[in-house]
Amino acid sequence: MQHLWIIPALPLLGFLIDGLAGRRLPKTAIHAVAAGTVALSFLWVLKTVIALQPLQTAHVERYFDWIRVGEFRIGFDLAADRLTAVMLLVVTGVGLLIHVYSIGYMAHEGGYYRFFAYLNLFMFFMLTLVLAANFLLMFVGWEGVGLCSYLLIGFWFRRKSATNAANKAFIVNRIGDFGFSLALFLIFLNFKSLDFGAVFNGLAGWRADTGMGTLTIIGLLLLVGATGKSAQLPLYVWLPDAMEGPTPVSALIHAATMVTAGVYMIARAAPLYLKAPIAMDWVAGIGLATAFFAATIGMVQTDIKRVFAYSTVSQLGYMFLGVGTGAFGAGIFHLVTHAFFKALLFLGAGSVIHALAGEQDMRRMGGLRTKTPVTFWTMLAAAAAISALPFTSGFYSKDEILVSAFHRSPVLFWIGIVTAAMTAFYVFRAIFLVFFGTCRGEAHAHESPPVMTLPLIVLAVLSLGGGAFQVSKWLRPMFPETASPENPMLLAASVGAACGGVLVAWVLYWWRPALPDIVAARLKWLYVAAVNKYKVDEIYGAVVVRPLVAVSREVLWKGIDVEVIDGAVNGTGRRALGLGGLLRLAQSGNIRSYATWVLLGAVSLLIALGVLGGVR
Amino acid sequence: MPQAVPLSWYLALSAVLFTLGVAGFLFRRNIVTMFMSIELMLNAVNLTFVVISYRLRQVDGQIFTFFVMVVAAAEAAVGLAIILTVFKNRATLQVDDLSTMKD
Amino acid sequence: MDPILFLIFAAIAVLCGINVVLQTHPISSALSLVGVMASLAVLYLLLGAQFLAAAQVIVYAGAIMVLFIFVIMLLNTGRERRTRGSFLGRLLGPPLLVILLGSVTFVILRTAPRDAGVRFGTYTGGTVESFGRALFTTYLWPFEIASILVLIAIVGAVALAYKEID
Amino acid sequence: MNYLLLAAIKAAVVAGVLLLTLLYLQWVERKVIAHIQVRLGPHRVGPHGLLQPIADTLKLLTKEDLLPPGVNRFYFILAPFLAISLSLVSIAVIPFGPDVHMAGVRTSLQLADLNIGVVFVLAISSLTVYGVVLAGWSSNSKYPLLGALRSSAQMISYELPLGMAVASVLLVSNSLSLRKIVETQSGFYGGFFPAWNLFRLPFPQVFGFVIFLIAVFAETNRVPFDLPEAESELVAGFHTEYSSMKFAGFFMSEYANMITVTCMATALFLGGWLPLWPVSLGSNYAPAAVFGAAGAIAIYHGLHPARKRDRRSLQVVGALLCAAGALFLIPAIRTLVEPLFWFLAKTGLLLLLFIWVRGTLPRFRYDQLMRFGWSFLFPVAVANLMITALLVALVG
Repeated sequence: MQHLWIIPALPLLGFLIDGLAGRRLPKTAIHAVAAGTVALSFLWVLKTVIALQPLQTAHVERYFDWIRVGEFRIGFDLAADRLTAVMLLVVTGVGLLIHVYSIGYMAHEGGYYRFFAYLNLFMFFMLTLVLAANFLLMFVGWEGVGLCSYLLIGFWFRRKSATNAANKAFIVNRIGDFGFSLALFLIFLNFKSLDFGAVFNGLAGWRADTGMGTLTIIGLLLLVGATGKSAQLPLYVWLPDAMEGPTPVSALIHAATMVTAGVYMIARAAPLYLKAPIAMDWVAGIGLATAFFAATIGMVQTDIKRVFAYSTVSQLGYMFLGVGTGAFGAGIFHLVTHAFFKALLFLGAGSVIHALAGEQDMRRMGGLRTKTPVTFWTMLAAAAAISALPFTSGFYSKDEILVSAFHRSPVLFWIGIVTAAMTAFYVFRAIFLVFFGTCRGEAHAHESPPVMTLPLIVLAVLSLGGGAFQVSKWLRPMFPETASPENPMLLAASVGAACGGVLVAWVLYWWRPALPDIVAARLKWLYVAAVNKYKVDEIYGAVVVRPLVAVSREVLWKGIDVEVIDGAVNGTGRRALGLGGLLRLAQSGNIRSYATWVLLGAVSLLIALGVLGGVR
Repeated sequence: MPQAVPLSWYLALSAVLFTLGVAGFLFRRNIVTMFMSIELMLNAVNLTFVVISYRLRQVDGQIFTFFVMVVAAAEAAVGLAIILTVFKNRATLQVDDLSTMKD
Repeated sequence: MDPILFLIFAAIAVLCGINVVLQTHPISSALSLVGVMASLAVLYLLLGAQFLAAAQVIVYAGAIMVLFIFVIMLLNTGRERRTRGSFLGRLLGPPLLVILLGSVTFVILRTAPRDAGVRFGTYTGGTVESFGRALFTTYLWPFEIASILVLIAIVGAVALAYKEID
Repeated sequence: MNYLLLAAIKAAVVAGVLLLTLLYLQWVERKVIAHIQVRLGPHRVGPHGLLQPIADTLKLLTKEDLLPPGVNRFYFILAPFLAISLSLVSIAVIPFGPDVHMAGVRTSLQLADLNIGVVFVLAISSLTVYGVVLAGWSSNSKYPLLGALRSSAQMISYELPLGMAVASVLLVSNSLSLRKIVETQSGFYGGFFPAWNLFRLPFPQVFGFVIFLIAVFAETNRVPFDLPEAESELVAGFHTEYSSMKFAGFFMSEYANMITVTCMATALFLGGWLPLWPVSLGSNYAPAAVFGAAGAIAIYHGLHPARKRDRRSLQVVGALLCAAGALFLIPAIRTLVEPLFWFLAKTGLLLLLFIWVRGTLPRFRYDQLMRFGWSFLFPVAVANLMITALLVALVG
């Protein structure tokens, strides 16, 4: 017994304290509680992981029956295996850093206790999601993180745009969750259980289905859920808007942890996917498409946070590509490294925004290299990592993914390479725009307090040296061997792509600042399309939202609700009145009459049972 | 005259008392008296419990009676409090005047 | 000896019971009810339920009925008026009562065991020892729950009647 | 038959003694109070007013028995009888002494040894409320009604601490029969210290005893808890409207209650008829010694009289006392008398305590009474019960 339950319980405790008593607590107490609980659970994770070495097989702890209906049994069970361990370390570790960062970032915001309470609640749900030993409990965490994301995107609920973004995120996620729940029903239908262990053991009896078999359908439905949560095509639209939330939230939830839940879930369901190759192809395809698509948009965005948002989408696409091509280990590895450098990028962006008093438009930044050196160097490290420059963490993880993609089919690989180049381009574009040249804004910048820069430094070290973790190697026992021999040609290609991207960025935004406009003018239609994000939101609005609204108003509301339902209700009411008028005669309100009725009933029962021979 | 009392005598006694209780509930017009009639019925039932526990040589019946007493005590406390409230609002204890739920 | 005692106290009980119903003044009814309870206590003694007899006197006569008398004295509503409330009650009441008594006695006479009746002293299961043992082992949970019930009743009564007594 | 005869004899004796005590307890009270207040007290009727009680009784008997208009006759008359009879009943279960052999008959100095004696007494005492309530209500007058409400509320409130104190005793000597309770208190710690419940290990019931005393003060409506007949506010409380014999009924019932509760206290806490020190140290000569001493004192005073006419009377009394003391030296009688002596001595001392308190303490205010009862006495009683139970459970 390792008392895994303590890991999520601690943040929950923090949430309860901050959420219930936060209004009366001083700020120091609030963030002490919030960060303290997360730190404790991080330590507990370390202790557990060390204690459970080498963790070859899953360590399950069953606490109590949560639901029990006939054969349908869902226990409140937590499990820890290597995959879980990795996720736990990332979630609690990065989470802790971001909590610390928030102390500085949110120092002057209202609703301080609310913010930290939400963060802790998110940690609780995320850890539940990761630790869950069955699909349903995982689903609970899944929904919970969705809720917290909703709450935190709409943290500044006085801003209309923020609340809209929150609603959008929630509703879009609903679509994905719908697919997920359908998948759960199918799983239970076929395996008579939702326990990971039971289901995957049950899989042994199945043979990989080549056509649209049950497994494929389950896999696709799970994929739908994943696309919702992890912002893949076609459900990625909510993530860029989610940047309305405070920057630490974007870093924690919408870069490092929650959005990677989809990847985790697919990796978790790896045995199932391995038996459903078609579903896996879909995963890979969607991943790659998203990666490319989002990268193109990211290249032309001007809002720094949106750039990173789209890059998040595209990096998630990479992870999907990885798990989709069977390189689950690589996918998770990229998840980890991405958690490092993307969190760092966001926190850095937050620091920049903080420095420029809320300015988010890169065109009005610049020349911060000297003013905010720490932020600059750390973000530079992150940029290097994300654009997979050699020997940074991103290099290793992305390379593994690309290699496995190549072994799947070279096409995937080349598209991936191009995307990588684009990634390098837009990241360094951001770097050049923000830190080099002269300041195009009026705000006078200043470096952030150490409580904010410290996490940056830690994350910078991680994103540079994170490649040493060898996550995928450690995860080998969990997933079947993915045959991907290192191939110098591929290596050279990806390195070349990365350097090329950086070079282009340097040329366009540092060496010849005039060029971008010329290029934009040349490729006008493409540029405009990209700037307008290919009008995806508008298309969705036209195709899905407006018809839906129209139908609901005209048919459902005016037609069915008013006419049918209200009519039925009122009609029932009238009938009831008529009937009641009759029955009211019996309701004289006179106790003794009632007593007489009771007596009548009693006597008749007595006669029926006693005298007419019920007894003896 | 028999040396021992037949059980049926005791049971008949309780039946009579019970009927008296019912009668009181039906024909009295004072809430308090009706309440007391209920207590009378309870007592009648208690008697049967005790008799049967004697017959079966088991103490359980008496324990049931004990619980009936406890419940009766609670009931009396609450019921009388309610009666006080009613009297405060209506200034009467005549059930026939209390046939409406609100004035 | 037993039948005589039984008859005496049964007679007292029945007479007091009738008095409860017939008296128009609540106080009289209450005291007659006390009489019923006292005689029942004696009958309990005859049935070997010593503790229960004492409890009957303490709880019913000593506590509940005192409460009733308090309330009656407090509200001091004299004799009840002869209001003609329930036509139904007056119409169906008497026959129903007769049927009730008749059928119950019928059932009793048909089903009551004919064997050895009640003799004082032949059964001493109702001593405090055995009673307490049963109460605190087999019936522990009901007992605790009953105590909670009483607590709730007290609180409720206070909450209801607190402002009323003025 | 023999049994019945014996019972009849015992009942007669007890009743006689009790009534006589009732009469003279009142005399003693008046005397003691008088001396506390540096008065002489009743002194005219008979020597030292010894005939005063009889005179009072005659007066009450011969006074007109008037029935105020507007009272509820039946209950008005019923109330005093209820009070007196209920207060006299519970003496039946009090054990005055162990089994004794007298003229070849073996009997116990007790009217009825119920094995639920204690509960019986509690039950009866819970009924005594009715006398008061009925009296107050049927008088159809405001003072009695208020007095009745007060006193009944007070009785009910103080029954809880009373019951709890008794319960803790029952825990120590697990039986409900007063006889058994007394018998369990026999024996001496270290050969000389009495093992009464008052001192009984594991948890000496000192608190229990005090709580019991306070509670019974309230139960019997004695000073400082005599609010029902708080002259200053309620004239005479629930028996304001009563006169002559009915009044006497209430009066007697009050004193009878006093005697009963003191007997209870003796039996429960002070080891009933058991001697204060063991026979080995000559406790069985105590009666003789006491009477002898009393006689000696009387004779001494007779020889140096304060007033002329005391010379003869006091000497006679002293001689009688000495004779009684000598009589008690005869083993046959001694065995019979000794336990009685101890029992009566303890009870008498408690009665004196009652009177003494009445002479000393002022009267509580009503709210003080209630607050004291509920927010002090009750919690203490509960705590006492808990501790006792705990210790008994730990030791036993």
